[in-house]
Amino acid sequence: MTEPILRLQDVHKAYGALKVTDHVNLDVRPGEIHAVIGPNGAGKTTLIGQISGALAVDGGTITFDGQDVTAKPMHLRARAGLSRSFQITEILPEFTARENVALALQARQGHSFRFIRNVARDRALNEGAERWLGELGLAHRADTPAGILSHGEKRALELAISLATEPKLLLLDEPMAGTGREETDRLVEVLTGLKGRYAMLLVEHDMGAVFALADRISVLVYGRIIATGTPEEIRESAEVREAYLGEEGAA
Amino acid sequence: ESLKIGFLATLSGPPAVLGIQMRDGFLLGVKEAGGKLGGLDTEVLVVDDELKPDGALTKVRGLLERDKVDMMAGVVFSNVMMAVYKPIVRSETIFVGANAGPSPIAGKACSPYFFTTSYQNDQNHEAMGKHAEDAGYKRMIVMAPNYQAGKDSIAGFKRHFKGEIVDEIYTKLGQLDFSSELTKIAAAKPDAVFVFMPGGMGVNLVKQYAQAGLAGNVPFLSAFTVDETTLPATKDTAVGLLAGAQWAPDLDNAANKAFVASFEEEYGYAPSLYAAQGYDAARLIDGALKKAGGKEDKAALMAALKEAPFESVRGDFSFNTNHFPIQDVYVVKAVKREDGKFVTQTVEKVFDDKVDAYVGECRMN
Amino acid sequence: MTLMTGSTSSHRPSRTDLAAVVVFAAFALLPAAAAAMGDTFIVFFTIRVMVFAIAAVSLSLILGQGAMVSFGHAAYLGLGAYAVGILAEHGIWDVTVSLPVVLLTCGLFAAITGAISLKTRGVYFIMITLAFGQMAYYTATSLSAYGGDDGLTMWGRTEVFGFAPLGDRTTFYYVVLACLLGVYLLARMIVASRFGRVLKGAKQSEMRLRAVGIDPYPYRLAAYVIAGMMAGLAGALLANAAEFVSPAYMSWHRSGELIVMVVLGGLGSLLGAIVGAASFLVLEELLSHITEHWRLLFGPFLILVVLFGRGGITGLLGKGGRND
Amino acid sequence: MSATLLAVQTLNGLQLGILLFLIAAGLTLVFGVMDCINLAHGVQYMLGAYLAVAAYALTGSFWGALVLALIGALGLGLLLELLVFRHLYDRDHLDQVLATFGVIMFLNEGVKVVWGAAPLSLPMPDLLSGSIVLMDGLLYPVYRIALIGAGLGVALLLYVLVSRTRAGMLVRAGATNPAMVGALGVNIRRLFMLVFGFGTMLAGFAGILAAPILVVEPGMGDNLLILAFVVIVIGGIGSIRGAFLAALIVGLVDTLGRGFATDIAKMVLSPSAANDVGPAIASMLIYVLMAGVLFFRPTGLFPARSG
Amino acid sequence: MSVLLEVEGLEASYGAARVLFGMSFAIDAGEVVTLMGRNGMGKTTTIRAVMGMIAADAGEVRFEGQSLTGAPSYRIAQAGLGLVPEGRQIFPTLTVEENLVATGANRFGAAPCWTLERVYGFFPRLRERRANMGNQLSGGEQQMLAIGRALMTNPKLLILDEATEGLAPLIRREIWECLARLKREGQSILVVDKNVDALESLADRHVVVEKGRVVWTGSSAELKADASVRERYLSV
Ligand SMILES: Nc1ncnc2c1ncn2[C@@H]1O[C@H](COP(=O)(O)OP(=O)(O)OP(=O)(O)O)[C@@H](O)[C@H]1O
Ligand SMILES: Nc1ncnc2c1ncn2[C@@H]1O[C@H](COP(=O)(O)OP(=O)(O)OP(=O)(O)O)[C@@H](O)[C@H]1O
Ligand SMILES: [Mg+2]
Ligand SMILES: [Mg+2]
Repeated sequence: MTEPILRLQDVHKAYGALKVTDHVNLDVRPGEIHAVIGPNGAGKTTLIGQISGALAVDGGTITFDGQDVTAKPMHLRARAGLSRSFQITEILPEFTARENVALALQARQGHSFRFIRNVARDRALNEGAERWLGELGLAHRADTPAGILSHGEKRALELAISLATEPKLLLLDEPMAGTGREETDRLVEVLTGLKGRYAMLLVEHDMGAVFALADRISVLVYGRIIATGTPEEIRESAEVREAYLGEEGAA
Repeated sequence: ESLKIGFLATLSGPPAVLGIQMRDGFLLGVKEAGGKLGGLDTEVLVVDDELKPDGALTKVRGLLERDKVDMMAGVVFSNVMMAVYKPIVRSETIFVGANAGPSPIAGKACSPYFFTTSYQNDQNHEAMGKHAEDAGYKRMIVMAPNYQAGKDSIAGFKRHFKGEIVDEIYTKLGQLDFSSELTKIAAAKPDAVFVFMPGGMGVNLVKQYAQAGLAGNVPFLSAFTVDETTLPATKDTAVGLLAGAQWAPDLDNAANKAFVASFEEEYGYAPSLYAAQGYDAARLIDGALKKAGGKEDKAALMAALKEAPFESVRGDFSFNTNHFPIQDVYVVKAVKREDGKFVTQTVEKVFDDKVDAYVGECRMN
Repeated sequence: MTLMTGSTSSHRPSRTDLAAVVVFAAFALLPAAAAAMGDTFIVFFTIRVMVFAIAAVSLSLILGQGAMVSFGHAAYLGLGAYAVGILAEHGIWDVTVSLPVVLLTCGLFAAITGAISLKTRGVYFIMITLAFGQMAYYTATSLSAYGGDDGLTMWGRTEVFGFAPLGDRTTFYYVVLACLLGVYLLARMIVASRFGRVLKGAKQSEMRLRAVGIDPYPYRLAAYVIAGMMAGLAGALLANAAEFVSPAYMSWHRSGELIVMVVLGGLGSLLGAIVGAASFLVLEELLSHITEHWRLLFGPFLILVVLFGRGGITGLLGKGGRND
Repeated sequence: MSATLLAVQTLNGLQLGILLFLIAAGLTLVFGVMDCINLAHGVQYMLGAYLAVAAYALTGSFWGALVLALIGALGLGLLLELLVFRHLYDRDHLDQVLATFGVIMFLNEGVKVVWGAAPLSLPMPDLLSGSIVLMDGLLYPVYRIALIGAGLGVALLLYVLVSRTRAGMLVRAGATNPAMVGALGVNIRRLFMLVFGFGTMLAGFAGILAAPILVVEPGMGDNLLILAFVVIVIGGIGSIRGAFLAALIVGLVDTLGRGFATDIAKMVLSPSAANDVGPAIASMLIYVLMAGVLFFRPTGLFPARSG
Repeated sequence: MSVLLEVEGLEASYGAARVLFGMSFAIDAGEVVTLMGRNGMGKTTTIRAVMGMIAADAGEVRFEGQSLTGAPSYRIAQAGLGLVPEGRQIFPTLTVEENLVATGANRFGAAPCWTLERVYGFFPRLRERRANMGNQLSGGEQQMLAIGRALMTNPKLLILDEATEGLAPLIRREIWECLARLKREGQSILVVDKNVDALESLADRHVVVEKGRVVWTGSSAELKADASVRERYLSV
């Protein structure tokens, strides 16, 4: 078996009496799409926050790419190859869609203490950005300020930014939420295309997408992982059905 | 022939009242000369320095270069004075000060172009020091805002007071609440206090001094704290408090009686020493121009100015070699006049023909 | 909000470029025009305008681009001025000493106070920079050796290898203009660079920047230090123009005025800062000639600019061009 | 430093703190809760005092002046809101800075035109002009006790209003998302107008109450405005409780600093150096305090608003 | 059946960019209607214009026969429209409970009226988090709160813009069930949601939007039958 790219051991965090993540153990293997599903408020976003470094853990260790990153600040984890998208859209509203993605590309290239060249005329950045926008169907919106995109378009841009950092592991927090049917299909297609290239941790309530994409699924309920397994195993699990899926899994 | 005078005064912010008094006094002097100082049609360009030294400097340059004024006058605050001093005297423009009298200008940096009808900054503080010494106070607390003029004032006070200074309190500039300081005073039980708290600070202090019950118990000596600019606000609470001043409305001479009467008639409020100084400045210019026979011969005019050819509202007035006044200094007291207005009144003369402490450093004669 | 100078990818001179050329050409030609009209004062006055324009551009760099609203920016004006003034008091006049000292002092002060202040955001940042500004102010007022509150008169101007070129007003004028141009171009370059993009991005969402691997803090700090040094230069020039140094340069009122200049000119536009500084000072000068109570006019003017001109004066002028 | 002295100074500090809270109270509402940077708060405070002086001249009674001036301040607040502020709520903070800076200029000058530049005063009401002995040789005016009472009352009123009433909730909600509050059926404009008017009235109230112990002069609110912001920021923007505690702390630190900084400096420095350093430190103490608090707690002591 | 909401020739734009080009549709009392269409076609903009949150350039909005065109949005809400906005927009500085009660009202004396208790009963998760600040909620919890908040105004017409975004399947189903129940109680509802399948069984009529215009209207049965509409405008 290959070394997992990400391994969580005993990760936990509480807000007062509320245990948001309760001794979570989880791993993501290279190239795998590992979905985390669970009811609202189960702690999925919190978990992503902890992995990405936006939130501190109360305890436990997070190992990424062979390194213990538990204490590393978010931007260093990102530079090491951990990229996340946000459930509640986090884009730069005054920048155009192109500039949003170009900034991610710039970040990936390393330090930005460069005062001399005009970044708006940086062909490599602009073209790279346009390529990612194209992949997500936003090519025609490249010059539009991100703040005035429609909700669905913002969601797509959010994903484009994350992808542009070309991470080793992509943390996706509900990428399909708010996108229409067509766009969801496109996203599934894009992610399928990226499968194998990046490992992904996918949090999503759209079961169609989850079952289409995931290699393995973990189910988080009240901060605890109650099950991990292949999509089939999860679909069969009565416990999961009761806690989360309801009818939909069976469908 | 006409005369153009640039008059710089602080007319905005809380201390505006000082500048307004000074300006009103000056304009009254011009008006009484029929709008013609020394027989010349006089135009006074009043400019607000906003108490910003660098801004004042720009405005002075404008007066000198664009408006081509013949003379400059006014200036309330020392820091503004210091900022505009150099360009004025460098351009060899005659300046007749009507309030600020910082020590460098009286001493090392004195200039033949600079005259002032007010005082050297220390004078009134020195008078209170002398008064305290004469009154036999042994232990005193002195208090001033923590800025240069405050420190100068305490230095001036100490020049003639030889007793013990129990505590030197420097407060914040613009302080509102003095309970901490008053508590200290009450605890130390000095024979008297000396304070320098110009403007609104003085009003706050005087009111709170009375409210803390100190007014009757610990004698209150002051300078630039209790005068006609603050009395309208402190009213009864200030009555009986002492201050050092080179002028008071009740000084017994003809020029002064006429000045006070016509000032109150003209503006409807009681003049303070700032107004008196402004008025004297106009009168000085008037007298000197007459004596020199016009403004053309600058040397003659300067010589004439030096002789102070005018009736000062202070009576006895002459210039020292540094062009600062030699004058009498008094202890004055706040009183309520019959007409209900609050004014200061002379109590005793502390210095006769007082000479400032820095004249020795001035290499002019 | 305008979408930032320099973010267009076209190579044609933009409206901003044209406007900048007009503004600087006007500055360059002014002494000649003044000489023709026989008005020497306007040259002196414009020196002051340009000095404040430098300070305003430096503030605009951090405020407009990075949303770092420094309410203590006048401290650098004062620091630069005091560095020059105190050196002069000790007989050191040469620019080869004083300029590095000015830049170093301001840079250092900015680095230390910035490192602390940048832990906060928004109004908290405004207030913590105010706090440091006030500390500098009170320190200056208690410097009895250098005149304290009364200030410090300089009996000369900064020299270059023993020559005193600044003594000539026209030369001084062009030196200040060159400084303004230099600061403006530098600031523009910074804004348009990769560094500038990070700065502007951090203003919109720090979380987003961290998530792509950029920690905004060092960028912010660097910008803050650069701006502090630029303002220090303005302070050094101010000291030379006034030949006088005073704690009043550092008062919070002055910091407030700098903010007003930048906002009045138009947030996010460096040229706007120059326009803002100029309009503020010129209006003040003109209105105060009309009436002693000129603030009764100036106050409502500011309100009207806000109510009707989104994006300050440059916003008003450039309506339709860049603002939608 | 005797124990009594320390105790009295502590009391002085707390009392100054309450006065500061009183002055900051209106601003906590308009800036802290409604999130509108209102630099005009200081001039609103000033106008309260001036209106009271004018009303006193009319009625000859402190209480009459109080009532009339409060009504005047409310009217002024509503007028200002109508003309200026209502156009500013959804604007950038810096636009608010610029516009309210204009309001300051106008009103400071206006006051000078109407009432002149000389300082004025408002007599203390007879009812409250007595005093009690605090320490040998030092009296404590009853009026100051009344001020403490008024400060506590305003604190309680504000606290209840903001965190316990529906209007308070709506104002807090409207500060972050007025459009949404409107879309849920609340006339947020009218509510903001009333709250702003009330805030102005509170500022005026502080001005009126301060008038008998402090000077009434043009520009009297300018420095206090900064102090009010210091208090709010230390307390944590939007938190009434925070503002109250911060006011007490600021008052205490300032008073004790003034009371003891020079004496403490004298222990390590020569008297003349101590006289240089002590007062300078005392002057900047509250700024050092603010910088220190924000360094360790970047959103103040009791952060109420996040994001 | 009486007409509840009528939208006629509605046009609206953001700055210079026109987004709505004459939207027209109507909702009868007691009806459940959907707005469908791809991302960026103007569904949300239509709702904003109806609610008075952006000014319409042209067109009419009538509610119960009364014109609401140009009225401020609080008036429109008071007339009986309750909005669950896109992107939740809960109040971050209010607690969960405050979010619910701050704008709560029962203006028309609705019989089984929505109270705090009833909302909590419906979303037990909210009861657990009642003292938390709005911005401390998870995405899904925020969504529940937004729905609860709109219900607490006891509207005549409930408008849901992507109200099930980010909700877990179970909850989502419960919400559909709840809407069905509300419908049975006579509640009129306008829904925007990407879950076309669920909507087909719930809604009476569908309005398909493309580029700011209504391009198709019809019943669920018609929609089911018309594969070309589903394909062209909804990519289903
Ligand atoms: N604030 C705004 N400023 C400018 N344009 C905007 C703004 N909001 C939306 N738009 C534009 O208006 C168009 C319609 O947007 P709208 O939000 O109404 O679409 P939608 O149908 O609700 O899409 P979605 O399914 O993605 O929510 C889009 O092209 C969008 O970019
Ligand atoms: N700062 C906080 N303080 C208190 N509780 C919090 C805070 N942040 C989150 N929570 C709580 O932690 C729980 C987990 O939240 P989280 O956002 O991780 O859920 P989630 O699994 O992503 O849910 P969803 O599917 O709805 O997005 C929620 O119940 C939330 O209310
Ligand atoms: Mg989540
Ligand atoms: Mg939408």
